[in-house]
Amino acid sequence: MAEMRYYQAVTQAIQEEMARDEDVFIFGEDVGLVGGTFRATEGLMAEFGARRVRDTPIAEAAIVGLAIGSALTGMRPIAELMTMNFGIVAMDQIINHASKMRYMFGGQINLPLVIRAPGGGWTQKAAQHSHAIESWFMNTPGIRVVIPSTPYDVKGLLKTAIRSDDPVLFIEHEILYNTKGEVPEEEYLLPFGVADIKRPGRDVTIIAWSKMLHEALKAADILAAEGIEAEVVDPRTLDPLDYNTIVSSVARTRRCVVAEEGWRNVGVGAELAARLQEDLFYDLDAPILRVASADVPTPYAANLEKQALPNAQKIVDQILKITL
Amino acid sequence: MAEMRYYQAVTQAIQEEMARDEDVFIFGEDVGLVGGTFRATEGLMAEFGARRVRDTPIAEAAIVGLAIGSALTGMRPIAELMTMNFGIVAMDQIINHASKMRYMFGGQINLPLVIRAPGGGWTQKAAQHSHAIESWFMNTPGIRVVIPSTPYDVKGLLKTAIRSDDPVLFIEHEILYNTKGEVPEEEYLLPFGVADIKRPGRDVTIIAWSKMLHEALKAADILAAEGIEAEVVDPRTLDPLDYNTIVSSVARTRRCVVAEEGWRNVGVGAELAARLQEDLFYDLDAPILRVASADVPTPYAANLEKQALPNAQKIVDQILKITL
Amino acid sequence: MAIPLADQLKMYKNMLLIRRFEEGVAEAYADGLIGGFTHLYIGQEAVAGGAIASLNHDDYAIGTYRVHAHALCRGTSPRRLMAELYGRTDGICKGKGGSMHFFDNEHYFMGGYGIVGGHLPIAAGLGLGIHMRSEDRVVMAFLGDGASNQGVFHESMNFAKLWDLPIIFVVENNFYGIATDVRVSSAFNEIHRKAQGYGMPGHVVNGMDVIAVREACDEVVSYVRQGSGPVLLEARCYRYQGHSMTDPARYRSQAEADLWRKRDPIPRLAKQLLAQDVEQERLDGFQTEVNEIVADSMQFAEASPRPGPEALYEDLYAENYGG
Amino acid sequence: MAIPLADQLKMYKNMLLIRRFEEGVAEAYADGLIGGFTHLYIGQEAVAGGAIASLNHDDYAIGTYRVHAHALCRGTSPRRLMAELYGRTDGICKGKGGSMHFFDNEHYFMGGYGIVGGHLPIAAGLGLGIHMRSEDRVVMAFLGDGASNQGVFHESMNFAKLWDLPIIFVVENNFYGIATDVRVSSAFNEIHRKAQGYGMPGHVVNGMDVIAVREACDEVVSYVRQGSGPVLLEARCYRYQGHSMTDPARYRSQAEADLWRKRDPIPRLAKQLLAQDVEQERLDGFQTEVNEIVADSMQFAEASPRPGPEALYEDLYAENYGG
Ligand SMILES: Cc1ncc(C[n+]2csc(CCOP(=O)(O)OP(=O)(O)O)c2C)c(N)n1
Ligand SMILES: Cc1ncc(C[n+]2csc(CCOP(=O)(O)OP(=O)(O)O)c2C)c(N)n1
Ligand SMILES: [Mg+2]
Ligand SMILES: [Mg+2]
Repeated sequence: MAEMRYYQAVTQAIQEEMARDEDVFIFGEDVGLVGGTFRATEGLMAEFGARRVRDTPIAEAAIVGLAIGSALTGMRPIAELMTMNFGIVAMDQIINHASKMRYMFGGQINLPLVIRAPGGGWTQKAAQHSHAIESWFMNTPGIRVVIPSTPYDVKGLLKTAIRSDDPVLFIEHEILYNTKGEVPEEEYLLPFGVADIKRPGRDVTIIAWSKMLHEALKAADILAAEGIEAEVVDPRTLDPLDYNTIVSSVARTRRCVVAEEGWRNVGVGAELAARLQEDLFYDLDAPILRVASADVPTPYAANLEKQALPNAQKIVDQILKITL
Repeated sequence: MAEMRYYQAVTQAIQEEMARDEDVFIFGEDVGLVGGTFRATEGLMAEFGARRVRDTPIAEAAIVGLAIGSALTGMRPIAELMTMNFGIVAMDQIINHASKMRYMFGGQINLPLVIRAPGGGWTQKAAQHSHAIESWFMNTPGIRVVIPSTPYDVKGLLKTAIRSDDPVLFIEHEILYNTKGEVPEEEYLLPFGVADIKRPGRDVTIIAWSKMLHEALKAADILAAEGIEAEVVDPRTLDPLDYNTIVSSVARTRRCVVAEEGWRNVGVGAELAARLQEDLFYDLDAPILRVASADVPTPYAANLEKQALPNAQKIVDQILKITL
Repeated sequence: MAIPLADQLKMYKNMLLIRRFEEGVAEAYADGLIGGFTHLYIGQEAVAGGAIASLNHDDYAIGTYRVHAHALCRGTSPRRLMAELYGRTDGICKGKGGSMHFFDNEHYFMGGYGIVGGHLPIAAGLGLGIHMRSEDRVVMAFLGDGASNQGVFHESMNFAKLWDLPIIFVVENNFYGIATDVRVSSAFNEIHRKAQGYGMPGHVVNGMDVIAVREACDEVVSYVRQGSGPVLLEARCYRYQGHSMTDPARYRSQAEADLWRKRDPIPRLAKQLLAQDVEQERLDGFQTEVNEIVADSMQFAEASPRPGPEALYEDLYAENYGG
Repeated sequence: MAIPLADQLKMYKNMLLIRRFEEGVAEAYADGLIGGFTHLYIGQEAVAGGAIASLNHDDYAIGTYRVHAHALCRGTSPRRLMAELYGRTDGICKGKGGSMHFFDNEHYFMGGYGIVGGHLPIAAGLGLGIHMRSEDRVVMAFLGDGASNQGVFHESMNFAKLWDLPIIFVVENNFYGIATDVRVSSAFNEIHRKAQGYGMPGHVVNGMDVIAVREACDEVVSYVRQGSGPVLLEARCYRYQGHSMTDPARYRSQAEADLWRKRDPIPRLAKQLLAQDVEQERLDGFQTEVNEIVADSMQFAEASPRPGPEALYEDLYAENYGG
């Protein structure tokens, strides 16, 4: 095992796949010369050249379209959106094109493309630069949604994404890029649709991903000190969703809190709560609760931002409501 | 009372407001010369001239941006998106601009703009022309989401929308434009945030809006024949949401089905189910069930489309599961 | 360089086929056998008919929601296209796409798309793919006059020229985007000159003259194939019918429509062929042939089964997972 | 037409204020008093300094995320801007916007926006509003070289020219979009010539010379105010710092940076002022004055209270409902 940072896991996954398969290439704003705003593509242009690592104009809709078109020719493009906020400019290409084409063309083609984008707010980037909108893409059939929380998951899932014959939206997190974790020296891939129980526990299930997974783990530590053993489940991929692992965990603990960074109203937590109450109607000891961002655009001021965003303590507070 | 069609209620509301307030004006693709693809703006250019009723190029992002900018100058623009499908091209203007500006600029301005767009699929328009994506806008704070089901509601709510000082996304429905209903001769406005119980009943609550409201009413008829009295609640506005009326209804009936045209996964129904199970955990006799579109892009073939979309019978089937 | 007679005859037959095919479509639509949005190409036959004839078999073509003609010219089976319109399993997209979403992998027809302008960055991506693979291919992307005002058109033009991708943007300027006159939608309605903002060559051609279109396309295709970068070609033409099956097109004057019908590309080429000593019977024979093809395709479509319920969840993903 | 000396002095002071204000910002950022994304304008002062001086009080200006200078030139209180950066209640946006989202209704500064190009259709809308109200106003919209590749730029240019809206698009061409050289991002990097695709006039000016910018803007503003339609003006300039506070700007050579620093607009104007018999002490006095303004604004900002928890849900809607 080697310890590495989340952003390095991104780079390594891409590097290995580019070395392995010359159809893999990458493009996006500032991915080349300077190795990406978050350093996630550092060294790739030096290794693979400006032909396979391309800096682009600022034109996100076209960036996604280029990925689709080149995937149609048999290439395996990785398109980077500098952040998910700018992905909103490219919604039509993602929703109306990438995710619908295979189906509406009767399965004639595969679209082996990956769209990478860091989501998430924090550190006062304010309203237009703080989005956790994975719920919209989960709502949309036809595109895989991968949202890893650790360097280990990043590397294994990104390699799978690159080899996948379907469009994948790979959502990284700005705040996690510098976090560290163990990553095996030898090659490995992680499957889509397999949730990871990041911490086992018997009293309550916390479902969380990306940055919130870490808040959930902190919450579990705090709760453990109070004698409450929380199980923390990281779905890792929202489409496909490993609902089996989730529902089995909640069937055991009989209590569940979903913690997400997006807005609460019609978030991913709503979907999980809706499914769980349906399937475990007679088995739950308490309603499914949700921890999420306040339903306002993210404010700039540090104290307001903190108030708006979810965190470990807010998870603890909710759990105490249903376990005491 | 006069009987009129849904599209005529749109026209009348706009006509009255344009006559009343000269700051109100309208623009969009083909809204002028030919009176709109769905006839909803018929006669307006003849009455108000090409200055206040403007045909535009096909450029939805700019159309929404024009609405924002002109609202900043004190005008009260109505921007028509020919259909909601094309609104996806304008997502950035809607989400990152219209809905965030008042907040991020510290309340210095109002944005009195209305974006009108028909949503919905049906009649074989296939994957790229069949969207019911109100859930994304409900997820996003800062924009009102109005989604009427009858000519009466259209007229009263659209007038309120035009007079509102906040951005309003006014979602009409392609299939409802030709439906008829009673509309008072005298002027009236309907408030936002007030759900309408379209049919009272004691056994189960159906929550439905837009086209699905009519399916829900049909379902209630079918169920009545079986001795089941369904209450049909039409929220009419999803933001603000009149959750009180919804939760009171379900508290009485102790059973609820949400019927929506959008995809099931992370739809509006998920949010309602999540809230209701939380608030009525000890009062429900059955889980909240959802009827929605199959999680696939809408297929063209008539029989597949029918299979994919929700309808009255599918609502009945779900209700029978929880009432028998 | 003169176009060989054999090619002219082929284009003639293609134009007849397009027209007869769409007349058949209009009938079937009126009979309720075809649904959804269906946009006819009648009147514009010389554009697809001439332009696609300049392509090699493995060049890519891509278009809008008005693409019956383009798929036919690429060589897609009329049977499978008609079955698509009828929403049947033998449809080219198994009945899932319909009129707006023809797609034929085998003939490198990369699809019809319903979002105005949405296919243009995909076209650029096809060009990028060719470029990455150092292939000797080009992309021909069709769009309307109205589409040239969408932002993605601009982004795609910029990418194409910036990376000198092998793309021919063919603007089918039929002077209307639904009911909106091009002068009401484009600040600059000399559409070919929109190329100037990118330092890209832009040309204009008479889109009612299939030979002119073919000659212009032979030239730009060979220019693009040489690696000289993309080109914008504006073809001025006219659709005789409304925008889609439900549009009576009242926004256009009879005089205007009559004027354009006088320029009909089919009799125009017929006259030229006769002048080249092709016999009238030969031309009539083509008409009979295409009538039969279309009748056959309609029978085929009607006989083809509707997709079964299991089809609903098929074709969404290449890779499926449990759960 | 020569720029009156009083105006020249005003512009000189404005440029000093911008620079000193941003030096203060950089310090406060280093001290952790300012957070988020903060983009400095140092080096480009002549553009906002010259261009905004051509506007009337009630003309609109609108910009990107790099708008400290533009708000200052419009006349917004440095105290309220600094308080905004500190995230305090006295901030111009009550601390909700931060560096990227300055907005000042009173001075018709219609905001800073964080989505590249996203403000351009809003600028067109401001022009449309003026047009609808038949007002004697213009809109000045600032954008970067990088933004000129976004689709909405194209859509906005088309609308502006199509309806002849009173808009001046000022492209601040600092040759980079973050780390990307304009030659790597724009097929056509003579940005002012992008106006050609719309039949719109396009001009270029030396953005390191505030007098040149002012003269060019006086001219285009009066052209636009007359109702002659929109204009694109490219101002070539250079940002001395990295793209944002966290960018060391290693992608630019020292030689290049040195070259541009030699063209610094502030000493350039100082020299011209001295040649017009303005005394050095007067110029030094300005420096002292702006130093004091900035010191005062930082004290003010630090003393201003943080927003209370009730602020979180305020300002979202003009009209609130129960439920
Ligand atoms: C983004 C988007 N906006 C609007 C529409 C509705 N629409 C369909 S075709 C069309 C007109 C397009 O005109 P043009 O590009 O000239 O093509 P033509 O139909 O004339 O072939 C419009 C507005 C759409 N399909 N997509
Ligand atoms: C739509 C969008 N894409 C990407 C970004 C990230 N980004 C912020 S500034 C910038 C560069 C913009 O360059 P330019 O327009 O030249 O303005 P400058 O920063 O040089 O003033 C980029 C890519 C963004 N904010 N919005
Ligand atoms: Mg057209
Ligand atoms: Mg720049």
